[in-house]
Amino acid sequence: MDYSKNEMMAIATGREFSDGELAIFGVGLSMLAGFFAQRNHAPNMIAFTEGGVYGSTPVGGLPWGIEDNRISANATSFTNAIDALGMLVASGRVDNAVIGAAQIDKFGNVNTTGIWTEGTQPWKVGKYTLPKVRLNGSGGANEIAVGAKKYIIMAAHEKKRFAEKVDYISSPGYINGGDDRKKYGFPGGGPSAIVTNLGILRPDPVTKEFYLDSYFVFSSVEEIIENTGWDLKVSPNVKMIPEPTEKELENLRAVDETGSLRKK
Amino acid sequence: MDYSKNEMMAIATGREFSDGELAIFGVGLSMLAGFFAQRNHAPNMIAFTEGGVYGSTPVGGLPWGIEDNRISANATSFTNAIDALGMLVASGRVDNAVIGAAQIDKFGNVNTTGIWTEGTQPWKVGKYTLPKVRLNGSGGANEIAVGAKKYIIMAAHEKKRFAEKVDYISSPGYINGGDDRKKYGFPGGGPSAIVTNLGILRPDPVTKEFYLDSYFVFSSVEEIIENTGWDLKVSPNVKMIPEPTEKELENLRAVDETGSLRKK
Amino acid sequence: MKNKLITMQEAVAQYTWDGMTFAHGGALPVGSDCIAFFREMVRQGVKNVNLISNCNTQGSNLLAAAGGVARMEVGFSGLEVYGFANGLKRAVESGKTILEDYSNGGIPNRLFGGAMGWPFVPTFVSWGSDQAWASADEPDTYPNDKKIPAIKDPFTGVTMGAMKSLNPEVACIHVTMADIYGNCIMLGTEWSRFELSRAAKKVVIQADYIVDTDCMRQFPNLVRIPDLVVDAVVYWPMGVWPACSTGVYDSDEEHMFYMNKLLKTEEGTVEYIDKYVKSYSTPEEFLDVIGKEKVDQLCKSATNFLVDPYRKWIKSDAEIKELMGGR
Amino acid sequence: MKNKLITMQEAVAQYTWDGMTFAHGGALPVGSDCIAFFREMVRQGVKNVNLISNCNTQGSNLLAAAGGVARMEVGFSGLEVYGFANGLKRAVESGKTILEDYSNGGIPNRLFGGAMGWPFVPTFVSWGSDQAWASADEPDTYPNDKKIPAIKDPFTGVTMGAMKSLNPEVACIHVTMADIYGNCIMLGTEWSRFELSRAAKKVVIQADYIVDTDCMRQFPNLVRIPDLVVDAVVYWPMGVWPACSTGVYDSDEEHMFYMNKLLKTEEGTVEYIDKYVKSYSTPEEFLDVIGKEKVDQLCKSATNFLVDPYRKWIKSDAEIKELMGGR
Repeated sequence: MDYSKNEMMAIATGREFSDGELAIFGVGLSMLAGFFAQRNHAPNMIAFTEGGVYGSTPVGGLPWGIEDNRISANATSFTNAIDALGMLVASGRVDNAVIGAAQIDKFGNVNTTGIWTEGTQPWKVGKYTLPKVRLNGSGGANEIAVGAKKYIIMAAHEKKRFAEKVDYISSPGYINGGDDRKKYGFPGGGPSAIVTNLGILRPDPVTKEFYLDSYFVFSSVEEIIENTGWDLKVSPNVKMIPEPTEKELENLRAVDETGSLRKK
Repeated sequence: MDYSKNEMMAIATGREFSDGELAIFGVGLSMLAGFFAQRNHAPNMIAFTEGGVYGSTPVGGLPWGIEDNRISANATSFTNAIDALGMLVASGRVDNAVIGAAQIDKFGNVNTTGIWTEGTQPWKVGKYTLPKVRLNGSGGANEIAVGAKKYIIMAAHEKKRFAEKVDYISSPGYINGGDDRKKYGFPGGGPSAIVTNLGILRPDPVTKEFYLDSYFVFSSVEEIIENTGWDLKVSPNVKMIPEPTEKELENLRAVDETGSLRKK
Repeated sequence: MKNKLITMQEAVAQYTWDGMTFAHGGALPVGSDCIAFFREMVRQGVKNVNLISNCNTQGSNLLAAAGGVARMEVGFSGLEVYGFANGLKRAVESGKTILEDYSNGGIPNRLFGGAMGWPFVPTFVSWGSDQAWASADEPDTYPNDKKIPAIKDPFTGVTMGAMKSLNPEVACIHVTMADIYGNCIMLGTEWSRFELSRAAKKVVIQADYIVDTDCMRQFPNLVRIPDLVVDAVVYWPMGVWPACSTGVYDSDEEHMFYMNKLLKTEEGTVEYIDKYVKSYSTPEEFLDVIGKEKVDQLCKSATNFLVDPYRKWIKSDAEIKELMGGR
Repeated sequence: MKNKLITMQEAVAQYTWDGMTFAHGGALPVGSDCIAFFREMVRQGVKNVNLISNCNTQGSNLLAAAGGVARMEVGFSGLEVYGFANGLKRAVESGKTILEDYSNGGIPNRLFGGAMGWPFVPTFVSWGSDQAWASADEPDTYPNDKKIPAIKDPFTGVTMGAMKSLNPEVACIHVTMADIYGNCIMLGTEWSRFELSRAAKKVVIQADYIVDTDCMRQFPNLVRIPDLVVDAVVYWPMGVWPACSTGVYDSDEEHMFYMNKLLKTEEGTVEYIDKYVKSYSTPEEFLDVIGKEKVDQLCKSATNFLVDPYRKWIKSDAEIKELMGGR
């Protein structure tokens, strides 16, 4: 079958959603994966954006932002950020979500704030120096990390992005692992999977360290280990992820009208 | 001139409002006094109700409640309690207000919650027994007491209502007097006057004990002392309050369409 | 999204139980509370309810008069210009109902905290007063330091109070218009209905009108309660009677006084329940009980123009019957 | 209530100053921020601004690129699908702008706290992350325990964070419709504009349309910002351009990329300011700068129907001129 790695990643992410869940998506890949799931196998999934836009589907192409007119044209309700991010997400009410990551570590902590020159990261030098590259900050991902019952992290699988420890925790995963989330009283459960363009990592139930759960037909255990910046453990039951079915591809492409995922 | 004691009380209360103030009124006497002030000498006073009803005037008679259709028929904005009572009143933003009292003490503490059999009040016996008479609770008066820059207490002047100490503090005035409000961090300034059907009491700038400031043409210092349950101090400059002017009476009666204040 | 229309009897049977924590209204005494839902609770004999009331209304007054309220947290327990709430007053003075006092702003703040998933909200409201020091739940300690415990603002060092957040098990909320999925439009002040709809674990809507979802798509900014927080929708005209629903009907002054007078005694309460609770089972029969002439009179309100923009989407009784699937 | 209509030049001259704490938008990067107000701030050379930004937008991107932002507290500093905000990114990486990170929910919560008069809000958001531990304001302490200090919930004993409330000195808020007194209707998500309008000490409104107050009396539930919290109203069509205003115009994708590309360098920024900031002084001239064809194209939005119920109250440019009293 002919499909791109990004399409496989979107479908693998979509498979993590179950029917009936209350879910929040961001723009771009996350929204494609979510709307694919809704169309494909989760017709009763209820999705909203952090903009406080409810009941709508994109009109005229994928939105440029979560308050873009493309997502506002057929909404049934507009409220606000305190409602969407506070009352529905950070409060612990949302079942499932997707966030992105520029950098991620073995405990599922996500950095979307900045990249520091090696050795100058705040946690290494005990002070806050300027980042070499300023990224975008957490946006609403911190609320998802804190509050969603579970959520999926999507990231491009590269060694420099998959670090032993992130430069800056923008959105906390399991922090230092184990029970560490408990210390902070978070209502949410933490990340349930990291879906990449090479495979899927999942957290160990006790240590919360992410291990390799499965790979794609076009990747391999070795390739994934090579592209991971920490000493990645591999599940004894590591398996290949089923390729997209025809129906899945059809549904994904119906959502990805402009073919943005096919390009790469 | 022919006017009732209640009309005098409403006019005296109205005189406490200045032009340009942001003010909140309750239903009944409080609303009459406020709208009288607006009509008479404070055309730029901005008034709202704790219901989150803005820009409206009563239609078809005095409202039965602050969410009654009679106050909702020509509003420019409807919001909510958190906005009206939280963001505008408790926050310290409102300039002036009126609250009522079933019982009041020398430090301007107001009880609208319950009347206990003498000797069984919570603060006397160190426990909470059932009140002999259950009143209505504080409603939004507590927010006014805590947050308004200043406010006026209106009450019928009777010995049993003007107590050394109230049975229950529903809405705090100066609590135990002096600087006591500071201990609680309240944004508001506390009560500026008690206007009754016999005269006006005001707080001593230092002790915050209410003293007799002025009396009406139909009352006297002696009558007021007799009807006060604490050892009422009298201002050396105690004065008679000017009677209503013709214009004042005309404006009050235009607001009090049904003549509810003339009845007694 | 599923059709959530059910009957009033079904709603009370499914979403209430003895000993439950039930929040209502988010309204003022003369405002938009779910009075019809309370009537049905009384008819089905729900007992021992922990009420979360922003204000008392004729609904809580009735349930308390009928002996159904074990405990109530409330900001205002009267009926505004209609005076004391006699049924509730009687229940409190006799010790049948434990009444825990807050203020009108305090309850919305606590619901806001519950909606946000915060365990508490900081407060100056109720602080430095007997609303903090006296607790009907813990009568033996005065001054009480657990009802609204002290908390220090870490930025200024100021000591203020902490109020416990609220997450009621069920809320019934009256709205002007709802669609069958639970998207709701309120006309008039929303008082604390927004945060209540998010704080409660289950939400039942009682609506004056059922409208088409196209109405929501035309006015999404008015849909302050979206379908995803709603569990059930009940169509019940005149559901706030004898209080008023902005845009739809004025309050019935005569019945407000009459009802409150009867609730003053046990015998009067029995009489009231016979006449105005047990005497109907459908919305049509309910309107007959109020009386056509009275309904017509109350529905001529100076606020009627507020509904005009939405009239074309209002479903007829016949359409609603069909949507109910023969229920 | 007084007529609060003033010109954009007057608004910026009266309500901004060097070193001020200025909050904007309460909007998302592609959403309804007061971009036109920012252009005028740049034209008048306002410097050293402490920005309170829910999200970065092209407005804060421009002011930062022009070197006017000393400090910024923000939840999201990018431009969503349009990528990094190059002007702001450059200012941060060079150390010209100190950027203090929060999250998209954290800033609205802090504004809510400010509006309520609370010194802090309890939070799990930003807690247990570098948004709490790292502070650009106090760079020498890591982990920092003062930016979001620990606070103990007195009811459960759970330790959580306390976020400092915000009360900006001035906010400029874009709305779809305003009357001359400052009653405002927003179409589309209000994001954090409601709490911002109460938290700020002074509020300037930038409106796509001026409407008659009768519109507000027909739709009072839509008037989420009432006149009493508003100090000034500026009429400025296409004021969010190149981002979108729900119901009125779509975002200008081409200009979003073009603008962001120029802001990447100092020279580009000078060029952009020459072309799109200094090139006009009236709303009419501004529309000419965008170009009639482009304006017409952007104003054909799939969301236009959302404005239909209010069109009959929209004031013409001639009527507005008269209301401005020859300003």
